[in-house]
Amino acid sequence: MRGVLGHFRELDSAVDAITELKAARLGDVTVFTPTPRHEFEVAVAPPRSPVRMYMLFGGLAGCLFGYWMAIWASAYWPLVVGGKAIASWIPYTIFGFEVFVLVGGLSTVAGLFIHARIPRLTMMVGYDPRFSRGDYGIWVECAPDRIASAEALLRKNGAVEVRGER
Amino acid sequence: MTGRRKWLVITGVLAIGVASTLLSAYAGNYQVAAVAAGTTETATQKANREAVGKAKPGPWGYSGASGYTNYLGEGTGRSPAQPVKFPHPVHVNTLQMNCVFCHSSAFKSPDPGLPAVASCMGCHTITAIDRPEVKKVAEAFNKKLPIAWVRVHKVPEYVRFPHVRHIYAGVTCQTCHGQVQNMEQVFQYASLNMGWCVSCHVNGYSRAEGMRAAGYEPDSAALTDERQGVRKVASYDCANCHY
Amino acid sequence: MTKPVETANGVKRRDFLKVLGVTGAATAMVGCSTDQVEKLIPYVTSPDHTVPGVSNYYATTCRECAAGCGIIVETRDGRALKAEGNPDHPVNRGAICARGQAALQGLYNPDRFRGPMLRQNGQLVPISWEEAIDALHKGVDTAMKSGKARHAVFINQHEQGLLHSFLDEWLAYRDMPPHISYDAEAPFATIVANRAVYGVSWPRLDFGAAKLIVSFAADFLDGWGLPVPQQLDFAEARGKIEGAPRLIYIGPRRPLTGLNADQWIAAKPGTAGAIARMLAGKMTAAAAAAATDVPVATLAALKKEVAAAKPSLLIAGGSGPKALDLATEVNTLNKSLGNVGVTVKPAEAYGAWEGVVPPAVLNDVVAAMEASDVPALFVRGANPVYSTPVGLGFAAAAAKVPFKVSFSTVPDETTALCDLILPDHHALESWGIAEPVKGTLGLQQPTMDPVFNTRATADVLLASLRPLPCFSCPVDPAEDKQHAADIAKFPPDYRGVVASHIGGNSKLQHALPKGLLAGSLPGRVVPVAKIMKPAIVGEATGDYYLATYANLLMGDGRGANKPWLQELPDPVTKICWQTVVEMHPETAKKLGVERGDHVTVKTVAGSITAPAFLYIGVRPDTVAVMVGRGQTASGRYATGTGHNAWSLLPASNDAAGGYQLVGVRCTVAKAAGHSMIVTTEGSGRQHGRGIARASTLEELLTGEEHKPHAFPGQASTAFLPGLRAPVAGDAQGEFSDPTSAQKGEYDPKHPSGRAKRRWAMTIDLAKCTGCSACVTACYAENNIPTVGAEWQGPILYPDRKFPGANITRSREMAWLRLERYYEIDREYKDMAWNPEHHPEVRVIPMLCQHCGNAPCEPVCPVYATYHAPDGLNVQVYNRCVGTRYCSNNCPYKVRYFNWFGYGEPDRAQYAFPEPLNWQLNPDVTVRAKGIMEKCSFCVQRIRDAETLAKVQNREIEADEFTTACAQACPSRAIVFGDAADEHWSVTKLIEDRRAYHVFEELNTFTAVVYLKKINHPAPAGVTA
Amino acid sequence: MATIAYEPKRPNIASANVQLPAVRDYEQVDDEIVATLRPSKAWFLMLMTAIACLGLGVSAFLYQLHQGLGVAGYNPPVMWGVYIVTFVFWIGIGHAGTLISAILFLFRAGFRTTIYRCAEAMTVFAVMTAGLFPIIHLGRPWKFFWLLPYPNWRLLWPQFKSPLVWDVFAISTYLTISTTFLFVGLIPDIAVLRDRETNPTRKRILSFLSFGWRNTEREWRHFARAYLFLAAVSTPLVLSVHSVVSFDFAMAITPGWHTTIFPPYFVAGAIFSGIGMVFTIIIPIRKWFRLQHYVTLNHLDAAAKLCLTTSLIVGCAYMVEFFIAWYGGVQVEQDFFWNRVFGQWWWAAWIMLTCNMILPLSLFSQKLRRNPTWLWILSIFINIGMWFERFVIVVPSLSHEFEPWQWTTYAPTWVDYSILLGSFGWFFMWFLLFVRQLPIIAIAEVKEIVAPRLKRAHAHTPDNADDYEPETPGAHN
Repeated sequence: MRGVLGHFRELDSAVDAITELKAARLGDVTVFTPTPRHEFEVAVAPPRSPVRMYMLFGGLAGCLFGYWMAIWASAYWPLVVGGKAIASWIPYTIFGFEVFVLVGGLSTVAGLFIHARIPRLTMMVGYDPRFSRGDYGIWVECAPDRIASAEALLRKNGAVEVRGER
Repeated sequence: MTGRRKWLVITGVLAIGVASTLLSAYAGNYQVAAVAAGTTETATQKANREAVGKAKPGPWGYSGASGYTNYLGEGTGRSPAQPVKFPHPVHVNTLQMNCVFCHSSAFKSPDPGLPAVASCMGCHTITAIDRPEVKKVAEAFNKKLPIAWVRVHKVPEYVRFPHVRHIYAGVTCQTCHGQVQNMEQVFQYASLNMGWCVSCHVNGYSRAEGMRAAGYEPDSAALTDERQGVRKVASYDCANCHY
Repeated sequence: MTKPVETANGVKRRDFLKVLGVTGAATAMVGCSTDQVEKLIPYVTSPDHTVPGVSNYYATTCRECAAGCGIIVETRDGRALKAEGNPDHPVNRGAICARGQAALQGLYNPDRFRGPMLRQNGQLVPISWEEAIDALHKGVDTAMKSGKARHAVFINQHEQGLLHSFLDEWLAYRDMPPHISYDAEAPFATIVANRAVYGVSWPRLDFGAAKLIVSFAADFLDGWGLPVPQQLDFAEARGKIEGAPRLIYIGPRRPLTGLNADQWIAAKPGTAGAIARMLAGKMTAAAAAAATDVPVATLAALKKEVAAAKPSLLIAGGSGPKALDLATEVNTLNKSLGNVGVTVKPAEAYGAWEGVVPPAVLNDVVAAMEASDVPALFVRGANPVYSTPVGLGFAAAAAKVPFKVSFSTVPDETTALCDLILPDHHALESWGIAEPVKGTLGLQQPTMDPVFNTRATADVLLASLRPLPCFSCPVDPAEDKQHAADIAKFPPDYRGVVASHIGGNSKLQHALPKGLLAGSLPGRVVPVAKIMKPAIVGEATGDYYLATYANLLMGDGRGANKPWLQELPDPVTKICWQTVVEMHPETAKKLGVERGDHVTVKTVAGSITAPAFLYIGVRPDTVAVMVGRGQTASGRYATGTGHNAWSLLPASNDAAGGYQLVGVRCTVAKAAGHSMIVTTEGSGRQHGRGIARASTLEELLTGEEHKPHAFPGQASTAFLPGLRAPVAGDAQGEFSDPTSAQKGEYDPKHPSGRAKRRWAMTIDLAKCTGCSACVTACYAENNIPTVGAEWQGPILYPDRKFPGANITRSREMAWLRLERYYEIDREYKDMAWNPEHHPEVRVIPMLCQHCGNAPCEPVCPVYATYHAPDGLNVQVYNRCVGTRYCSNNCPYKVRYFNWFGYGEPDRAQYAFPEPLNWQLNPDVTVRAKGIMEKCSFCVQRIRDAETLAKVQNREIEADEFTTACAQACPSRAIVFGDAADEHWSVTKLIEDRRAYHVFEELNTFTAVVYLKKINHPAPAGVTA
Repeated sequence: MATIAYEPKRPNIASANVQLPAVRDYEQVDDEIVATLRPSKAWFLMLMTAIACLGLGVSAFLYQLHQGLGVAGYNPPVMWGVYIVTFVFWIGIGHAGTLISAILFLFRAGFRTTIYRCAEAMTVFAVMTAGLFPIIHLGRPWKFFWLLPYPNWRLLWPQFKSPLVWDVFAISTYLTISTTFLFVGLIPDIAVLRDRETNPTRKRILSFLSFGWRNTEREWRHFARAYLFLAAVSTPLVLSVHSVVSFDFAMAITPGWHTTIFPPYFVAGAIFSGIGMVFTIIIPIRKWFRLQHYVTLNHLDAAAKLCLTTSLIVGCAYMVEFFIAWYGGVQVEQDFFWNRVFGQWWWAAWIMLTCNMILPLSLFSQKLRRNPTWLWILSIFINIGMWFERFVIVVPSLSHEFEPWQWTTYAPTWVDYSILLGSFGWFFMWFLLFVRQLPIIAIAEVKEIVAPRLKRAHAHTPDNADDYEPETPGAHN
């Protein structure tokens, strides 16, 4: 993996650089930003996050499991309490709901982890601690022959520091 | 750690957790492998069954050979030393004495009863008076001392286990106590835990299986029942045993 | 019975029995204990007829009061477990009172003497029986040699039987006068009047034949006379509904009989005789009204009513100064009204009070003791130091006696004074005989081997005659020979005395199983009390009348060391573990006293300071105090519990020689301090909730039943179905679908057949008197812990260090309780005295209703409570985690929580100190701390019946068994059975027109059905 | 954006539009918030006090465990007492956090940004505290796991119709989800701390906790999605949890419990009490940590409005209860409510009514809404009032039920009080540890509303600079 890391002080310079980098098709662009900004989303134009699907399917599975667990366990050793039906599905909605939230929520987080590729053990290539503070960074992963043009492009857009990394 | 290995480890740990929970949960619930009605016992099943009967307690008082030792400490295989080494095999197998000859209240009381020392002396004033263990008994009798046997099979205080009901239902003693007739020193055969009790109450008792567990061949009536899938089902109501 | 096997290494038979009770080792349920090493110890030699784990039943005679009821004692593995009434016995016909039940706690009393004791240097030290008999021998010898032997005193607790003549013979042999058969509870005026008018000491009172019952201060339902047979007859009479008698009670305080009465005439203490004289026509109504402080109209109506009702039954009780006059007048009235032979039946006399000596005899005794004339004092059973009026000065006088011997089983104030203790067996360990009804003998036999190293008094006395290895006696062969010839007249032991009386051992053996045979006991001439102190009323010494009374539980004090009886609330005041001064709210207001404030009651004889209790059933000019508590040396439960009302009483007798308990003048003053009232009562009125319902015969007959409790918008109060279904209200889902194949055990076709049954109970409130015998029966059957002892209370509450501390926090464990409601519309403290009208009282036993749709069940998170297929609402103790949600959701509030480890022996709160734990029912789990418990409908009895039926290869027969409460009930108000089977009597009773469920608007479909109480208003012609 | 201040001194700011005028750039946010993490002597003192309270509670519990529940002041049939009251109290407190972080997030209420982290941490710790009480109150606490559905050799399962099992599920789900929510939100902030940290050990720990978060646009994109959906799913969860807790009472037939109004009433009460606790915590924090320019008076004003709203709902619910008791015509119910307000329990009921219904009416005054001292005092009253609300629900109902014979009273003992105090010790121990270890204000989210540095445009000026409060320390330019 090899590429160029551009370090920006201002938001609009970084956005401009991304737009140009994308037009130039120099390579994959990774943007570092201390806080999510819509400007980047527009500039990068990524595909929709699939995390919500985790919520949907995890939640559905949880809901079914909640109902199933309550009904199965009640029928496993049928004991009448208070003249209620053995498998009283109305109160068991609570289990359907709670397990839906539990499994749905946890699978959402799992989705976040999977798609955001964390936990990440080796992270420091192309990263600078200043990106969590106030500065923006652009990491262009590109072939060695394009590094120079990428560097130039970044500098042109106002990068205060540009360095190649591998 | 690569991503793939990471997920492998996570799922592996989860799987081991689930498996061990289930194992610990249900170990001891079913110990006599149920022989489905209408089928005959396989060689393995037969070997297992006989091994159980002939098992001896292991060096730590636990019967490794019982085949059902529960390593989670539920007591299966527990075999405390008794004050008098009473040889069940001699009395039952050789002398053909019935269980209720000595445990005489088993069929009329919730309590199976232990023979009074005087009952032992009924024979042992005449026979085998020179054996060291018999001498112990005689000495106790002469001193009017009871013999303090160490309890092997015990259900907790909050469980009512009326022996008489089970005897009247045709359950062989060995179904729960194992083949005591083959045990040099009695050990706890079954886990006696609740799932173990309830399995039989719910799934029913097959007389043929009970007879096999006792170590003899089922009679024809029992075999007929078995072929027809007749099992004696009991109440599994909580207040049957707990009150 | 086998002899105890004492062994070298200390394993005694009773020790190994402890572990032999395998099926139900009565230890607390603390968890699975399979890892513990537990020993199984068999018999050395099997006793005959004994199967381990199977109960044997012995018929014997109850000695807790003079009545001599027949009881059957259940024993298992050598231990007595429960006392039940003997159904064949003519006195109690299968019923038993609370005190009779508690005989077992006398037997297993932890404070009992372990063996003989001798006072050395002021301390009682254990000695051997040889030494003890030697000491007795010497003491008697000294007494004889002193030349005063004819002044020796032997006080025996009055009981029917051969011991009377035996003792007198023995005493005569020792030149001593006949013994004093003492009973502080004997209603002496009535006995003397009965002898005078009817010729027998106690005729049978046939309540059923009467149309009107008038009780002149006779609390015949609670400790007066023969409580059990009286209650049986009364309840049966009331249970007839049509033609049931009306009951009028006359007296200054409204006791249990007064609560059951349809009318209470609150006459001034000791003046009921004026009403009797008025009825006899010897006095005008106006004069009687003036004497009794009762409205003239009331008395005039009474006179009309008595004249109209034929036959009637007038009963005289009373312990005022003129009690004998009253009793004689009333008995004469009965005669003139033609009631004798109809409602009063001298031909069917009870033997209870034959041979009882008037307490006034003690006046002589005290005088003699004061004069140092008495060389020896023997006491057996009775506790005269405590249970005599303090004015008599018994304790001080007895101290002057040089040789004092007690044969009592338990320590008490009298034994604290004695030099030599020769503990007798408890009655349940003894032989004996009684003539409870003329012509019928009731046998008393040991039900188990003696718990402690005790000996029968008769045997001790016999042994003291024999030449022992007597260390100090002079050895003279001639004397010895004479001695031997003399004692040959005596039988070898007391069992022999009994056997020879009925004609030999074989006859005895034959009669023992039933415990009854025809025959009679020798009569006894009752010594006449020579000195009668005149009855003093002390007119000048106070503004209030004092009314002391004894209830059935504490009696004259003999019940005080039995925790069941201490814990059982008094049926009237609902107070336990405490003595209170009962006063009318108006009196309290006048004194500036509130409930619980201490007041000092002072008479000429003494004073006590006790908390005030507002009771609307006592006249404003009277305060009432119960006797029986406040002991100083009667064991751990009695000592320091409550106050001693005997210490208020002057030495004052009525003309018959009985104690004057009522009518002593006293002053009442507010004192410093305040106590919590130890009561189980929350609010004493129903607030219109229709819990205990009542109707009148007229309403029943006309169909215009009183429907006082209309619940707006609720379901109709018509009898709801549900009860008939094996599983009530199983209203939804698979299990309600009759065609479903998946009902499991709830399917009547399931092999267990449980679902075919629906256990249910009816309680007839027309019969129930509120006596609470059922409560004690429940304690005995179900190992219910008592929680009121001081050391069982919350340890670190500085404000709750007194007996009953737990009960002030409502933590009593009674699975069955008696609720007593006054039909009033305000709090007690706001009630004014109205002599014209006294509120109606209703009692209702409240226990788990075993609801078909039980609210407690669905809230339990772990299935610790659920609905069993046979209709029981089951509580599984070992599954309970103690959320207590079930109790919150129980509208009947019948679930009880183990706040402490009452069943755990190593705890301060342990409720069964050795050997009380021997009584624990092995069939019932002893509950550990932190779990909920409640009435189980005696499920152990149901299971036993099922096992028995199975073993005998039959179905359970209708009315084959019943619950402990129903079995004990002396009113026969409780009926238990299978409501799904028409053969059981309960099924018919459920259809009764008086039947109702409590809180049926909650749709709980209860299995306990109450039958309305019936009130008997005054007939139309006589209303004032 | 137009300025909507009508009057500079008495601004009326739309809740969604709360800005941070005194926060100029990202670096300032980092510096000021990281600066709060230095332990101080006062902090240690407070922590020790909390631990001492906890120690007292633990000893009381151990004593109770050994002796039995009888040492607590139970007076049957009052079988539930201080423990359940405190349980519901803490669960209620635990509602504000997720409400603020999830529901207000969905509603785009801007004033949540600076207080949500604090509220969320409070939620987690409050639920952790609450979760102990059902176990403490058990007769056999060592058997609590029987309420969990796990395979066992008894072949028995929990009774799923019991509201207590619903509780187990609702609370454990809530604890899990709110902890997850808190932690997920913390990841980027931990990354900030990691990057600022110089101590290698701490840096390693923080690296581990931040899961290697790199602030890439990809991470932020999935993060935002996940956060949104977690918020979406937490919203019904918040509403459900206290509804389920209210079922503990509403499903029973006990008079005073058996009402259909309980779920909304409890949820409103929970939010009310939660906001109260947020005030109790955030007002000292903003003062001591000098964060008045993050948690501005506008924030407090907006939160106070929410507080007032919920107070009105709760007050309305009280009135409805009385009305229904009268209108329903069930005598048992009428007796009970009379006894609650004018009888045996009048003092508890009036503490409740005063603190929850009457005093919060003061928040109609904007002056008081913007007075942190008053808000703090009021919040203490709200805490007390809400504890008594639960007391009034639990105890008087049980002491005055269907059976007059079993009517009783109730008096807690020192064991109850010690365990109650211990619960505060437990809660504040965790909270104090939290405030000094992790950012009390969400750094990344604050950065979101702070104007970014731009090359072309001028630095962003706040729209409502006039609303800036003079009490804020630091330069105002």
